[in-house]
Amino acid sequence: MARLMFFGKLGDIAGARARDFPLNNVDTVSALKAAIFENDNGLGEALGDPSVRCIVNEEMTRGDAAITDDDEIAFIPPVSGG
Amino acid sequence: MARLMFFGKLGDIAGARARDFPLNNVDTVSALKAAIFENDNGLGEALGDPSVRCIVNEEMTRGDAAITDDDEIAFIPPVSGG
Amino acid sequence: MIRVLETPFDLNAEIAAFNARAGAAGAVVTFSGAVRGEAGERKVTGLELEHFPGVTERSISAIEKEARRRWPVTDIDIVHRIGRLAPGEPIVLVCVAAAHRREAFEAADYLMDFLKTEAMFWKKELRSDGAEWIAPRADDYKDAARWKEND
Amino acid sequence: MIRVLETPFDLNAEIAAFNARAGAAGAVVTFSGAVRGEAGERKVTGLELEHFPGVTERSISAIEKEARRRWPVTDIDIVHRIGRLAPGEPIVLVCVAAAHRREAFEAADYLMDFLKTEAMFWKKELRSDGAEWIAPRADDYKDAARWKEND
Repeated sequence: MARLMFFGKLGDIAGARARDFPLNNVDTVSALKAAIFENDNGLGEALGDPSVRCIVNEEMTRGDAAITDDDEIAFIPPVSGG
Repeated sequence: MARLMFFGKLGDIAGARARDFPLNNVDTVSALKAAIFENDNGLGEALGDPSVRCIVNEEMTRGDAAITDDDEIAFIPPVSGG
Repeated sequence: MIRVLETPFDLNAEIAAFNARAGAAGAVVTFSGAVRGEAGERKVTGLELEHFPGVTERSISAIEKEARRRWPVTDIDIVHRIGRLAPGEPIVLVCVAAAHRREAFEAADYLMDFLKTEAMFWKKELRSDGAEWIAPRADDYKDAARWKEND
Repeated sequence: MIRVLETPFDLNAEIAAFNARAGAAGAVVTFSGAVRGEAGERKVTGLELEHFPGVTERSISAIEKEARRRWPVTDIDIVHRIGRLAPGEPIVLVCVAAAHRREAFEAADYLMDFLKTEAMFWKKELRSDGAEWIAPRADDYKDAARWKEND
């Protein structure tokens, strides 16, 4: 099971800050987004927004990163500190 | 008697922060500087420096201001606060 | 020193401690941000700030490191709140010490621009008319873009 | 509020009082300058600051007024020492409060540039190798020139 994390408004849309998710045949971030969309259209759509970035195992990914069931995969909307 | 004031390094050169000075026929700031020069070459020279400004009765003067024996005439070198 | 705190901090005590430690450098600039009680015409009842433990601290650390590379500052303190904040409470404090004022001003200004646009925080505004996740304003991105180096 | 003081002031108490009064605006920037213990390689034993009573206060007031004309700041405090100062003592404190950080940063930066180059103070540096009246550095004039308006 991969560990999914949702920050900011994505947490509200997902209804949880974190969730375990069996990847099965899913092996990239974009495939994961598609799989999530099948379960939850609203969340899948929000994750598809180009402003949403993905952090795998605490490292910012660029483009379509490979993922496995051991990974922690965080989705982050635009940040706003200060 | 006019009241002369010397600030910053001018006070050190004049040997006093303030001094009463009879203007006699002196009626402009530049004539005053010439009169001071006659008494005290070092101070007169310092007052002649283009960076030295003159404040008459607490108002900054521009150019060659007229002065009388009732005036307070302050000579100020470049300021340096902060 | 970088701290991300879940509970209120004493702004004045933090500034005093920084001055005691770093003030002899000559120039100290501090910036503090507090929760405002209104957003436009609407009353704000509080803020909720989320962070990504570990990742957030490293994102701030990267911003601080870049500021130190750009300016010869002698000391930097960054304190940032998370959790629930009430109007009037301090959210963020940046303190910078340097030998001369220009460096201190620019580094503090830089740090704030990037704490606003790159540090990993998410901010929800709680208002009488509902809650809203806040994105940086266009001006915030413009401010951060000022520091782009020609390289 | 503008104050020119002959005796040491408590930097942290001043900042705390300003924050209490003005901090709810949202953004507060403070600048404080302290006497440094050295000038280049030479040891500094103190400073002596002269002012022109009345005229100095009005010169600062004019600078503050212009800052308020340029930026929508909600509050400004300026404290400036005169007399004899020891290394480590604060010389100047500028506090600015505004709704947004950009205004607060710029107004504080502006105030310091003109306190350095236009406010009526004269500063003598007391060093182990003698005393010297200090003029603003070329950089100080350059900093002040940044604010020239195209009008």
